[in-house]
Amino acid sequence: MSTPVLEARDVSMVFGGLKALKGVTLTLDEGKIVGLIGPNGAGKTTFFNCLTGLYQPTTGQVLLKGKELPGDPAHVTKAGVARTFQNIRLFPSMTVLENVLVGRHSRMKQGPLASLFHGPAYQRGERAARERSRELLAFVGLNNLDDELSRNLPYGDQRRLEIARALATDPAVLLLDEPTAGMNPQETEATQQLIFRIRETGVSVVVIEHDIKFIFGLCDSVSVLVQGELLVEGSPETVRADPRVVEAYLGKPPEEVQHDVEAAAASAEEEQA
Amino acid sequence: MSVLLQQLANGVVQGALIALIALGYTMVYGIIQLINFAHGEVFMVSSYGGLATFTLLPDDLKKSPAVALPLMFVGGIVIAVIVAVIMERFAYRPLRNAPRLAPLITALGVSVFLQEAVRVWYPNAKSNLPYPKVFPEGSLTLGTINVPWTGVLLVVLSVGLSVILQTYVNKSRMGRAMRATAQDPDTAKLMGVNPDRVIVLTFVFGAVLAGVAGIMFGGYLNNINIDMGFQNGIFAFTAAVLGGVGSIRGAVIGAFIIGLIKTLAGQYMPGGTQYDYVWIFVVLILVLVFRPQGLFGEPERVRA
Amino acid sequence: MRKHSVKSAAIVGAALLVLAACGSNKDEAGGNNGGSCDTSKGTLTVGVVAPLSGNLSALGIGIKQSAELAVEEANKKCTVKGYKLTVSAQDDEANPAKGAQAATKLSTDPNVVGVVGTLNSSVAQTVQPILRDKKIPQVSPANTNPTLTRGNDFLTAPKRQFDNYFRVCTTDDLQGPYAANYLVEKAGKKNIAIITDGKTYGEGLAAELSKQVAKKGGKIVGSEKVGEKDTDFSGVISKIKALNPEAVYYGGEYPVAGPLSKQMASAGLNVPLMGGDGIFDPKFIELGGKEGDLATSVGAPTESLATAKAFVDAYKAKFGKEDYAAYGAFSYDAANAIIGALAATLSSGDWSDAKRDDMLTNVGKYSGSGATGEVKFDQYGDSTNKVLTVYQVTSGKWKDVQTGTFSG
Amino acid sequence: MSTSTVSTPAAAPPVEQRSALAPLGKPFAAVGGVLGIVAALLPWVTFGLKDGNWPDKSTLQFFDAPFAVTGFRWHVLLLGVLILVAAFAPVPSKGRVVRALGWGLAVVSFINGAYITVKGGGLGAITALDGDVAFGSIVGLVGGVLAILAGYGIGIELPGQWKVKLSTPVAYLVLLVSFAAVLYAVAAMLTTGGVGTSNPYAGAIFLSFLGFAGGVLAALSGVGFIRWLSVLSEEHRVFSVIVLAACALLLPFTEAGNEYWMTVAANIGIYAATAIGLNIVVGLAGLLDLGYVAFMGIGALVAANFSGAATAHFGITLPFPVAAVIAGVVAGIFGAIVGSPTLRVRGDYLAIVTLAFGEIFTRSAQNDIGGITNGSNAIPGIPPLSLFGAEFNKSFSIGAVKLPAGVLYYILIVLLVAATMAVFANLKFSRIGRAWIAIREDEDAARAMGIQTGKKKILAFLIGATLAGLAGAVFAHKNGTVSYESFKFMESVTLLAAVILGGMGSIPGAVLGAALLFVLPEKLREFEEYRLMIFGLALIVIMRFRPQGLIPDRHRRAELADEDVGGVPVDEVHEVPKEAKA
Repeated sequence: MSTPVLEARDVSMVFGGLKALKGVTLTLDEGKIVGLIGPNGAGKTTFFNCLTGLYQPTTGQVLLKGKELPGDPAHVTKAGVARTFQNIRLFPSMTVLENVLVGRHSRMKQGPLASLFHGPAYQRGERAARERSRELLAFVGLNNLDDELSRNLPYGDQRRLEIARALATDPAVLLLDEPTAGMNPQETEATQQLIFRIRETGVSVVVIEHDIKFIFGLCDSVSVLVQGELLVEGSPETVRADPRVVEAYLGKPPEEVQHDVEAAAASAEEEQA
Repeated sequence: MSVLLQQLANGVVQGALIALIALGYTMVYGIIQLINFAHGEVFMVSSYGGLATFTLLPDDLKKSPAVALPLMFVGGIVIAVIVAVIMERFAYRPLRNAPRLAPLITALGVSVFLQEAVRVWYPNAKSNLPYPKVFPEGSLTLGTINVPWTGVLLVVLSVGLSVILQTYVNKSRMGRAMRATAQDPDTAKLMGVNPDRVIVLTFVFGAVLAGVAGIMFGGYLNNINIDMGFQNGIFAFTAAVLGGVGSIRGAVIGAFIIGLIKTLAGQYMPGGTQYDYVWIFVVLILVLVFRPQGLFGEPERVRA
Repeated sequence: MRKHSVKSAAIVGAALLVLAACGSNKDEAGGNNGGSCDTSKGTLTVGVVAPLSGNLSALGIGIKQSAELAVEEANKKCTVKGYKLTVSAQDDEANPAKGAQAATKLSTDPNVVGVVGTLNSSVAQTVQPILRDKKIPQVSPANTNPTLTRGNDFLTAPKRQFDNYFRVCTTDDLQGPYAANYLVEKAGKKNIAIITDGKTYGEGLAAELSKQVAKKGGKIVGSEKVGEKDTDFSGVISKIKALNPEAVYYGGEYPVAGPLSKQMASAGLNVPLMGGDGIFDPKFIELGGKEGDLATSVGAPTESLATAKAFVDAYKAKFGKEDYAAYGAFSYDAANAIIGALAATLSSGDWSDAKRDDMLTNVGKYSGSGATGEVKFDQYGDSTNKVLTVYQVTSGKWKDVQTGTFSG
Repeated sequence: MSTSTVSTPAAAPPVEQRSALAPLGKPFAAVGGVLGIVAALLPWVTFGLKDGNWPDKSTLQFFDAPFAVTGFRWHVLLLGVLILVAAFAPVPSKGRVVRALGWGLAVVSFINGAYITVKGGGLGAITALDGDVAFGSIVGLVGGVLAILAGYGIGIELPGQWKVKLSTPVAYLVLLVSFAAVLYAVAAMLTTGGVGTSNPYAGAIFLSFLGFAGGVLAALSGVGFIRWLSVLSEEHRVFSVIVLAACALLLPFTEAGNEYWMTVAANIGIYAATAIGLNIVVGLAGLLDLGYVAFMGIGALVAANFSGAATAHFGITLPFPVAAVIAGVVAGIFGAIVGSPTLRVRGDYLAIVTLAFGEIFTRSAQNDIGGITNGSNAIPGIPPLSLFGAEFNKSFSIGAVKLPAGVLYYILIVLLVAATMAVFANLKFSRIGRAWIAIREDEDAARAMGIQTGKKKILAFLIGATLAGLAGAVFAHKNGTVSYESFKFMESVTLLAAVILGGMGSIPGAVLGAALLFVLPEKLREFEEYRLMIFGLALIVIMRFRPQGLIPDRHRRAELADEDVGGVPVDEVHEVPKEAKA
């Protein structure tokens, strides 16, 4: 068996007296899509923050292709893990193209002096970055909006732009935090197709989502997080059938659970500090 | 030893004055994240307000401190509150949704304007003005330590008022509304809190405390000038940051720390009084580097 | 309609500002107001560069108004035949760069015959070369830094710095040592503590004083500094008190000195505070200067000088208040030196740029009796008036206790 | 600008003021315009003033030659005519234009009227006195107010949008003419009221001119011309920059080319260059710096110590370029040191660290730390720069044209400002600049994009401080003395105000901001002790009506189209600050 592209071993996170994560382990194999579900406050976003270096796990380690990740978001990104945010965090007064160019930051070489003098090498690098950024924008379906301010985009486009920006870092692993939150069924469907296409380019994906139907239709494997603990891990079918999962979701069958979750989604912000 | 004790006493009195002003900074910052640079001028204006009140009193009342002094407090505080409310209403409120630095520049503009307005329009305010002698004379002497009674009163008022303020903010309904608005104005609004009222009230509280400080400043130091707001305002702001902006306890303790550093560094550190300010700011920088949220501030959690 | 109300408030506010700004400048209708003098040849201007806004404006406005008084009197007396004189006062905000702009503005006006100013020695440093290039005489009422006239080695190797620069006030190297002599020899205070405000004036004075104190066998027990905008001096006082000084010398001006003296007394440090001409002002006593405090000032006591009394009376009559501040009398003398030199210059022909050399020479040769005593300049541009008086606060008033010249 | 085509649902609709005034719009405009014209031809003062006639013979004596209209009366006449034209010709955004012109008319009338009242000693001066009548100012004011109301009656729409595309030569011509007009306007603004001390009414004339210029500019902006021009100049950026630089270098040849304005302009330039450096820190990276002038002070001190001045600490005299580079490097190192707490300290807390640093600097310089500042005596006598034997502070001739003293400094400083602008622009549109803006917008997201935020923030401080150090080196030689008093907190505040007033992150904004903050006080010297108060009030009013700055950055300008800040339409700023300055 080959080394998994991303591996979290026994990750725990304690805030003051609160144990947000208790020894969570997750494995992502190359070219797979893994889903992470769980009720509100289960620690999903905290787990993402630990994976991306925004938080330092209290114990445990995170490995990318067998190598431990550095404890700093910038270096994690450079190593090849990119993410989106639960509540979209674009750079609102930058243009669409500039947002993606910022994503290219860690793959560009120009230092302060080159930036100062705009020499030929600089120009080449800048042109290449722009080309790549436009490709990615086209890839996620945002054509001809280069000079629009990102804050002016409709909601769904902002989500897609955030994905393009993350892809611009040339990641091996892409972490998506609720990519379909607030989307209508058509948009959700389009997002699902987009994630499949991303996988086709060789990027492995971890998705947090409340929409259980979406997760089960998308993922190769699903992990369920409840109160900071990994409850179940396995194929969508196994997870769906697991009685503990149903129980964790208030003892209701999945369809009703999903309904509840959506109702709660409006106020589902307490997970972020 | 006696020098040390005397310097400690001096530092506490200086800190008490700064604390009264620092509370205004910290509360306003806590609620609308504005460094209200003009708050020091509110303190200055109140001092002149108190003096004006005294000047306008009939001669026989001037001679009885028991009447004149309370009236001066009332006059000074009323002027301070009026200035603060006008400032909030016409200078800051229209900028609530403006880019972050715009209200800061407004605050600096208000500060310059108030200072100059008093200088130009208050009679003879171009140089220091003596303060009326309606305060208790003499000093408290404990062994070798000597503190003027006005200094003692300043410390008592400062500590007493900050305890009252702390209790009010923690216990009362309006205090809860204040804390709610400070944490999340939008949610507080949904819960029926009127943020405008809360913010005005915050400015009013700050102005009342600055008003008390303004009158006591005149009484303790016997003279006032238009620069007093600026210098003490900078110290007060520093105190608020040192203690952790938004924290009432922090502002008061920060103020006392600053008062003590100033007197003790002037006494004992190399360079003496030449560099006493420098030490204040060095301590401030060190505190912020090792405890970025200030001594009593809430640590900032990364949002994601 | 909210914004309309805001706008109208802005307009009304602005209107009030404008009216207030000029309210005191009421002129009745009428044509040329040159009085009975012949002013057919036009108007010449005496420039003033001083801080007119900000926290030093009390001193600056005193300088400006005293110069205006001198000019008005000259116009009345037809001192300069054929010309009307006016004052153009420029604000330097006590800032060297702003001072340079103010000086440039004056220097580009061909009718400016001389400049009274500046208050701050640091501002003088930028103003001097600008006026020199245009050969405009500058007479300072307040710069006490000896380097301005005699260069960096003013004691050992004096060298004139600017041939257009004069001053009517005394310099630190006279006033400081004179005070030292008084303290050590006359008053018998051997242990002296120094407090300064860190600015050019106070620092220079204190430095010269301490040299002389050592020479005379006294001792500087401590040297402390208060911030320019400090108000509570308890820390400094406690520190000094522990050193048991017999007197405190303060290098600085009365707005700090008065409260400082008062706070010394209430902290139980009952020794006299002494200062230079910067604290010789009735306001010092009003702000807390206590009985027994001392100050030096230039010239003989005012009471013995008819010209000084005349200045005070005339000032009060013109401006209604006695706010000429510490340097008003000096400014009055400085303006008169320029006016006198101008009159001498124009006795041989009309004003033109060619007259500027004569003007400089004539200021150098000027001699008159002013509000501060004799006004005359030595080869460096310093005042020859080396008479100094020590004053003491006695029954709530400054009273002269010793008059003389510094002689080492 | 395409922003109006896409907007979020939350965007506020344009403010419509279809009130009871609607049917009165055109009649009011007509009456207002006519009153403006009449006002120009009426006498304004009932008698001659003591200081000489009010500018341009506004007294009854004027009726010897009533049609020789000059000065502010010419402005009033022009505004009246323009109001009539705007009201009845097909003009885009008619209401806006009429309103702007109305404000201009009202302000000019008000300022002149108020001054005459005050200088003349009462309302009799502008009404009737001793059988003479002079209602010019009141008629003008009424006309102006009517035109403003007419503007609201016609309706305030978004400014006009011009779609005209020009061929390159024509565009060049338009830009050339426009920038030449800007040069003319700047020179006119500097010289209105005369130079020197001769004109007792200079302040009033200047304010009146500002009112006129503001009204016309606001009208042009309402028509859409300004926006069209700015798009045009962005398309031809290189050409615009060259023409602008040429215009700046031509200023000495205009009326404003005298020693005084060269000195002022040089000082503005020094502060503008410093402000651009500060703009990197504040405008791009979003880090508030309240002690920035200290870096300029450090640069000035370094240059002074190597200048050969008598009190210089080091016995070495270095040629200016070398000293300037050292000054920049030293200031940059200090910048990096001051910036280093950013690794741990965030937001406003950093502001106080910088404030603390500024205070430490002034206090240390005052106490002659290390013997390098000469304490309170300052370092005087720094020799002026010279190049090929031409001393920079002397006048200078090219052939037969004699240029005023200080012109070489002016040219040096124009080049310095141009260089800092280039540095700023190149950085802004680069990988580094994008990283800074990303940090400003959302620091956590920036880190998640692989940006090492700490390093980048320190870099911002370093570069900003280096630019300030360079400017400080020029400052030292230009002023001839370096005193701690030139680098106090108030200076930092003024610089910050220049950046924010001009528009954060915007290059022309920083220059305009610095120019305003230094030209206004110079022009308002008449007000002497009221200057600082007016300065404070101006800051409040400008922030109230234009919180994003006068020339916002492209991005921020777009933000504005969506946000109705404080419920006030964006364009009103053009007129409003003017009254406040009165």
